Amino acid sequence: MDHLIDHDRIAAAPRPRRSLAWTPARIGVYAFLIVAALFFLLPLYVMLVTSVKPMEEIRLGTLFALPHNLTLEPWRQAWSSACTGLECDGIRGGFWNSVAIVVPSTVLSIAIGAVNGYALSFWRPRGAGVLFAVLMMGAFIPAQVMIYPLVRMLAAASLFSSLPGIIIIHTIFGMPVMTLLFRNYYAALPLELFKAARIDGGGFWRIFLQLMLPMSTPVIVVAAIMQVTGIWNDFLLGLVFAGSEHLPMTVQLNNIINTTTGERLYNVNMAATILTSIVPLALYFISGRWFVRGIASGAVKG
Amino acid sequence: MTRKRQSVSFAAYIAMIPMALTVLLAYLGTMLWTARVSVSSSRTFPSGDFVGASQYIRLFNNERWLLSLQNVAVYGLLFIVACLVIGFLLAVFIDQKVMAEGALRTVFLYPYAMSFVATGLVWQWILNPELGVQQVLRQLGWADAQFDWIVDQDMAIYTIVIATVWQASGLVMALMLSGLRGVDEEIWKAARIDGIPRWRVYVSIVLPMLKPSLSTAFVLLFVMVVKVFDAVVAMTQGGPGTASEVPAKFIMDYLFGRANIGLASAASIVLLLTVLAIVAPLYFVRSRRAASGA
Amino acid sequence: MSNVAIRDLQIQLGGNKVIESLSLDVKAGEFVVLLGPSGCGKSTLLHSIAGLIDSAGGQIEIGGKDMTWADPKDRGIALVFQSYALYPTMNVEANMSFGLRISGTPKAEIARRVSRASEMLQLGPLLKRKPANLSGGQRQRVAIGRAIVREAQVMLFDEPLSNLDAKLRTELRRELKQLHKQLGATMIYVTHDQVEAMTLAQRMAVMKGGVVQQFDTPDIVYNEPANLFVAGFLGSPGMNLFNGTVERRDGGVIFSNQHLSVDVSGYAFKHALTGRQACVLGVRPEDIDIGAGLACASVSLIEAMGAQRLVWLDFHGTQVAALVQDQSRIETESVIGFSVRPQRVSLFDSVSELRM
Amino acid sequence: MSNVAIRDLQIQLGGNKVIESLSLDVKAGEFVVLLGPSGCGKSTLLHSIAGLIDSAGGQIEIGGKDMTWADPKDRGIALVFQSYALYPTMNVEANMSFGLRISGTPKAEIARRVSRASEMLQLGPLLKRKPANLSGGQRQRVAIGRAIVREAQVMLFDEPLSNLDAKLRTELRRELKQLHKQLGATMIYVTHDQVEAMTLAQRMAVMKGGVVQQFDTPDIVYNEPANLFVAGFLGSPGMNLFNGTVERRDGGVIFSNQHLSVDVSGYAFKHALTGRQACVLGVRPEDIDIGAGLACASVSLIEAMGAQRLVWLDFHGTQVAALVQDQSRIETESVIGFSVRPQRVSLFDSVSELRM
Amino acid sequence: QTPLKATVSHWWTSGGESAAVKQFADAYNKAGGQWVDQAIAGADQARAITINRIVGGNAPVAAQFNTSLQFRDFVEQGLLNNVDDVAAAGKWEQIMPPSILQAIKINGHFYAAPVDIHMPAWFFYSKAAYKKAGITAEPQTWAEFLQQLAKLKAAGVVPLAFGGQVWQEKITFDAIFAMVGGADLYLKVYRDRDQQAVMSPAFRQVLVEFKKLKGFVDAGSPGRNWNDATAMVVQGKAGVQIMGDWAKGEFAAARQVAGKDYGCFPGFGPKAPYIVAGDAFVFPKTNDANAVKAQKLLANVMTSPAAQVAFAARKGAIPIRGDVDESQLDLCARLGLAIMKDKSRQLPNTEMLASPDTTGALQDVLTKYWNKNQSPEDAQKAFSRAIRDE
Ligand SMILES: Nc1ncnc2c1ncn2[C@@H]1O[C@H](COP(=O)(O)OP(=O)(O)OP(=O)(O)O)[C@@H](O)[C@H]1O
Ligand SMILES: Nc1ncnc2c1ncn2[C@@H]1O[C@H](COP(=O)(O)OP(=O)(O)OP(=O)(O)O)[C@@H](O)[C@H]1O
Ligand SMILES: [Mg+2]
Ligand SMILES: [Mg+2]
Repeated sequence: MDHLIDHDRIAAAPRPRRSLAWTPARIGVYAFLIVAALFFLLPLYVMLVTSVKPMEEIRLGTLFALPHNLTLEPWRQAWSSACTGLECDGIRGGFWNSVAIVVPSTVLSIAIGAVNGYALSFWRPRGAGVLFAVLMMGAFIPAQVMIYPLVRMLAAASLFSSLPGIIIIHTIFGMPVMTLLFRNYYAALPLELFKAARIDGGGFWRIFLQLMLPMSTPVIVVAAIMQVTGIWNDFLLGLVFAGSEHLPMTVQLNNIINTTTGERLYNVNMAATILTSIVPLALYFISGRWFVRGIASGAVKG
Repeated sequence: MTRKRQSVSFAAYIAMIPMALTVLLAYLGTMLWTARVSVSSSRTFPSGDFVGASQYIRLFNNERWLLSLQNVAVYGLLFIVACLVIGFLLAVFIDQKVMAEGALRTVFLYPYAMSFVATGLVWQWILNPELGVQQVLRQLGWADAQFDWIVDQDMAIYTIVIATVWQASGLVMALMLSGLRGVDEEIWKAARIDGIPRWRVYVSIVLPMLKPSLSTAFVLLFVMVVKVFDAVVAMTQGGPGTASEVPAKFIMDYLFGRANIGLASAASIVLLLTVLAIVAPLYFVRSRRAASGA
Repeated sequence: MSNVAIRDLQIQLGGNKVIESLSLDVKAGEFVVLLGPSGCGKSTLLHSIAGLIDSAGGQIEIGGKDMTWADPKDRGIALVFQSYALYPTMNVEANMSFGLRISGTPKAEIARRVSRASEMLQLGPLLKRKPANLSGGQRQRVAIGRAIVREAQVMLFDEPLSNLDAKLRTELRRELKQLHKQLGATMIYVTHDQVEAMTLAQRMAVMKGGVVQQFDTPDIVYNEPANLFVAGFLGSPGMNLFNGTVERRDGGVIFSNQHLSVDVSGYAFKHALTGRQACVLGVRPEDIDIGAGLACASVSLIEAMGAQRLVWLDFHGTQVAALVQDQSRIETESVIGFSVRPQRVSLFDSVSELRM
Repeated sequence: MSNVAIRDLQIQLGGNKVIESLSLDVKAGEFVVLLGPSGCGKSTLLHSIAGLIDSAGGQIEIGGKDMTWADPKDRGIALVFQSYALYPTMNVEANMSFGLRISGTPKAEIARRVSRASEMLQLGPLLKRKPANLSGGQRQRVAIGRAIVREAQVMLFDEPLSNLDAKLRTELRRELKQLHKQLGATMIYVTHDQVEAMTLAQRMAVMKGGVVQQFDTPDIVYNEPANLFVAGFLGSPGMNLFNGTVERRDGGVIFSNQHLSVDVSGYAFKHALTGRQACVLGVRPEDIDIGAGLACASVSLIEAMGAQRLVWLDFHGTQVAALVQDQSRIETESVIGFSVRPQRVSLFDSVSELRM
Repeated sequence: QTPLKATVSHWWTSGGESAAVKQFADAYNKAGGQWVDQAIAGADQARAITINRIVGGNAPVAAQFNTSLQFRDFVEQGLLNNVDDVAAAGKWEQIMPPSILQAIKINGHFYAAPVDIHMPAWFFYSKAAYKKAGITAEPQTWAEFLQQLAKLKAAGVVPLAFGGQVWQEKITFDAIFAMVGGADLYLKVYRDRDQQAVMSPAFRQVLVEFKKLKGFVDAGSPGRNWNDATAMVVQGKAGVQIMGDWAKGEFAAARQVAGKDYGCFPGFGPKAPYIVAGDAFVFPKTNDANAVKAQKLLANVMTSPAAQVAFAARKGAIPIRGDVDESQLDLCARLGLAIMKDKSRQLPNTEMLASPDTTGALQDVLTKYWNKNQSPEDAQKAFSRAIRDE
């Protein structure tokens, strides 16, 4: 009897990888993920559908319906011929400006945030705690309230309306959250690693660059997601501080979408929005492989 | 307190300079500036006069302001809880070595990349009783389907919660995921031996280990709550009536549209103090606990 | 009371074939010790018995049932991790009781088991501490406690006492033996401490490179190692080995080489000796008598070890270790005679390295 | 070649006073072993010497300079962590060479030192692996390697061999001793392995609860323990202890209690004995002779330990351990006579617990 | 000679608006200037940017504002150049409607060049919907209008296409206020801040009548954008929309023609008040002589008749001056232009009479009254407080 049961078990046991078996729990996991994904995708579906409908169809108010006359004209228009004031070049115009703002701002704000977080969790210089507390308070002031004094400061430093100016501004606004992000991440790492590196003679920068930074990939990914998205989608700060030669892509986007009294082309708006989001979306997709598993693995017994 | 280590590297102080400058000039500076403006009669431009607390008095006589505070409290509570719960769940489920992990992660994260100027409009449509879900349900034959929160005085604020949770929970997921990936594999093994159901491991072991990630997420969401603006403007414009007004919108209205930066500054200061009143005790409790080493 | 039977187990980790084909039959209620050099796959084996590592082939049977693909929690096992793997956010008590609380064990029962384990492991004053605030040895004790309270059918210990002081180690060794008797559980125990291995094991398995070299009672493994590797590995230091030849001569059997000749007539050959054969003679340090003998060597080093001394002799270029019990005077650099106790030697085939 | 002098060191961790007032003087180039029960503060002491834990009081002098507040990297030390603390993102080679690369050591020199250490530690094939893919013992070896390559003035080892097999351990022990000679570095070494302690130490410090109990050569610590704690702690098992009284009688000095009487006339009392005094007599298991003697006890347990056997005797309710070297037949439950070698006993004051 | 470079900041970003502003740019370029466009969507946003650019020392040569009190603070801070000589040369005093003049002439100086007039409270109706409801004529009184709404409702169309956003509510209210309360009461309340007038039964009646409209809007109205409401009229789903003349752009985009597919009337009867609003450009202070020249040239070009009519035609507005070629304008605009000739019918909109702050406060009061069950009396009180609050 035992014998038979054993055989059954062996036969029934999925041979290769147990973890991929279709257990009820796994089905539940997929069910949840699929339902959640559908909910998350619903607005995107509406946006996509709207973006390929002619305005006549949109006016009908059949939101979820697939387009009768599918048209890519809105996409073309959004990309290359939508008007913002005199210019009718679509949103492509500011693309490189946006890149020129996003790349250095993201790198700088992440770098400073990481250094701050690292210093705060491992070195704790005198007074840093107080600075950090004030910084965190600052995160709660509406950015718009800060614009006026910042304009005056940057103007005094002759940085107003310049690329360095807007990069500094993004770094300033990103600092509280970036610092917090890295501080908390580093606080969870085993202290022994830091101690070992100190014994190895590592100074402040060495330990940071060669030990901590390589261990920070998951959090750097998150930080990059936040900063790239935030800075890429910002237009107010860009508009105020970047100067007219460096206006980011979103200024055009906003101009296309945000008209008050002019006619509104929803299909073009949606296409423009999706187009503008392509860069952050690409980042999200690419970032996946940097979410590595098991950072602390093998470092410390605990 | 014991004696402090004297050997904190000089480099550590150098490294803090950008932060110190930012804090002193940008943050402390603007905070003081804002405080100063809030006791002046400034309109479009800051003026140097002193009018005492009159802006504050006016502020607290303003029904819309009081309503905004009330709204943001309700909104904040729901938003933070929902985002944390959903974000955590998503992270956990994605962490089950599922297929198409990358695609799913992107699906949950993409709303974060979209400007609310457009997605807010879409949400407005979806929630609109004449266009959106309610209409679809009715067309499907469910004649008295009722989903008209967005036009309902009492429910409008919840629609803001739905849309902003949709937008932000992906970010929480990413944060949690980065925390989850830092949990040592051996801990999982130990829990499997102990026969602890996976969900229980998450709740009792992993979640406490994710405290740093959680607290980051919490602060982030809290900041979003205090600053919530785009979604409201795009979806309800604070309406119907003033049912979904929020402080940030109040401040923005007075800052620009209504050209009264004195009142806007007073509101900012009040908002900041409110946040402090909420955060300070949490912070205090935490640092106390950390100091006692338990 | 479950047996553990492993058949043709194969395990791959990160591209390395860590275990190629391993079989091991542990009887129900038996206490088996695993010995082997660092990195030979002991932890891997324990983890795969526990179901934490998927096997690439072979079968694992626990308590008569095929458990190759069963969930760890269904295998009725407990495991002490070499790296402890304590739950960092829980205090000692919670670390120990968590599994029980989950399985719905009654409160009183939990309290009983935890208090018993913590008494046995002297963890009483530490119950409310978090792992980060414990010393290495204390963490290890908590890890043991967590396994013990499970009172599982099969208990796996991965070097559970390596960070403890000798006194505590002796005590715990005794307690574990006691526990084994009491629970009747099957125990598989990895250790590098030979005293531990010898005293605890009913049988011990010596592994090398993922392969079991010998699996037998400690006495037999110690006194009659199955091959050269086991001979050299066990004991500290291991057997002294001399290359030479063995042949039937003058009515007896003689091992000899250039400098040494030992009469091994009493040796129990597995297969009858035919002619002259190249072989290796092994003899333990404690089976070398110093002071008298035909062979002469110079003393190169003396290591005091409390009750006894380890004398290293330079015998024509090879180091020979001899364990000396008495307090007689021996000086380094002096030349001294020694002899091998012929009834205590082992002989190995030079080519196959197996016991003759 | 730096000495390490610690004066009145006080250390608090998370509210616990781990070390209250500890002084220790390690001479330049000396090899000192720290012994003590789990949780007594050994790791804490090493970490504070290394400058990783701030002291709450006292002074640490290294190489004649006050280093109490110096930066770890300026102390000229190397440290093997009990918990390894390997850098998870670096492979074995990078883990070892990190410190050297930081200090700007020439490439060739780095390569030389790393290859030497990895040879000594048998890490050759693992150089390109990350810590997560190593076994416990392999990780420990990498941790040792990381310290060794630094060739520091003062080297601190926190149980560096606990996860290694006996063979490797013996080898490494020898290599470390070699290294010590070669580098002439001062070494402070925590271990629980008494053989290691005995063979390596020039002097050893026995700690308990953050206090040094005895600091002397291994021989003296083993044979003339300064107090009851040291007597019981060292040896495995420790000294057998008998309560009784000692008095001058019949021209000799006699220790006696209800069941036992030992002539300790040859004992070197520190202070002249006056009258009759309550005391504890301690004797090591190897100094108990079995088979003949006035005292009788029943054999309760025999532990085989390879070369010898540990016989546990039930002597009027107390367990007495005796180490038996020969192969004579002893059976459990049998009653047997034993005697204590009077020239090898230690006597302790019952009250102060100090050696008399 | 290098062309006079003029950076012009404005918030006209949609296709139709772009076409309109192009007329100005072309005219300016033709006149020897070089127009550098700085379009920023969103009126509030655009003004905020202008403020900050001025503060940061990077002011545009000209910046758009509404013809209102919005730029009064700039004048008081001495941040604007006046264009008195252009105004004098162009005889602005004579050709422009008084309500406009009132807004741009501060302390005797002209600080802005008005460029268009919007009437924010037109009534647009769908001819198809009216036909369906059996209505044949435009209403001549408020009561008649209410009856028509009822008929539309009975016919199964949404009577009033309404966007429930504060500014749309405010526009609608002002329309009703002007119609039902009359110009006198309107001015007493908005211009003179007459508390008695606010507390009067007449004003109460205005509130009551306003709220009656609530019965004629659909459930989806809250939060609806104005153009979505217009779309309802375009499709005949709704009967009437009260909206500014820019709504014509949406009709045009749907290829509907005024008078044929939809109708427009600015009020009830031939004497109905005509609310005036509009856009103007101000000229931030600068010491650069060329910039000052550019500012003057701009003011001149933008107010010139040809540019005016070309602009207004595309913008859906009416020109600030009557002496233009009307043929380019549509039916509604021509109607408006005709009405503008009768100064007595003109009413300034609230932005011209009250500070942005006060206007905002009034919006708050109205939106509450519209959306909540507030009694007219309470609304009156709130209204009076908001007006007093300066
Ligand atoms: N961070 C901490 N907070 C509070 N107590 C601590 C902390 N770290 C260690 N301790 C306590 O201090 C004492 C000494 O710890 P230490 O690690 O020095 O012991 P040890 O002698 O190295 O022990 P072992 O041999 O077990 O490694 C222990 O009782 C331990 O519980
Ligand atoms: N994740 C992994 N990926 C690749 N190789 C691994 C991995 N884990 C372990 N190994 C290798 O597998 C072999 C067996 O490892 P295991 O941990 O079982 O050794 P062990 O016998 O327990 O050694 P020790 O006594 O040192 O703990 C080792 O050589 C190790 O380097
Ligand atoms: Mg192992
Ligand atoms: Mg320790």
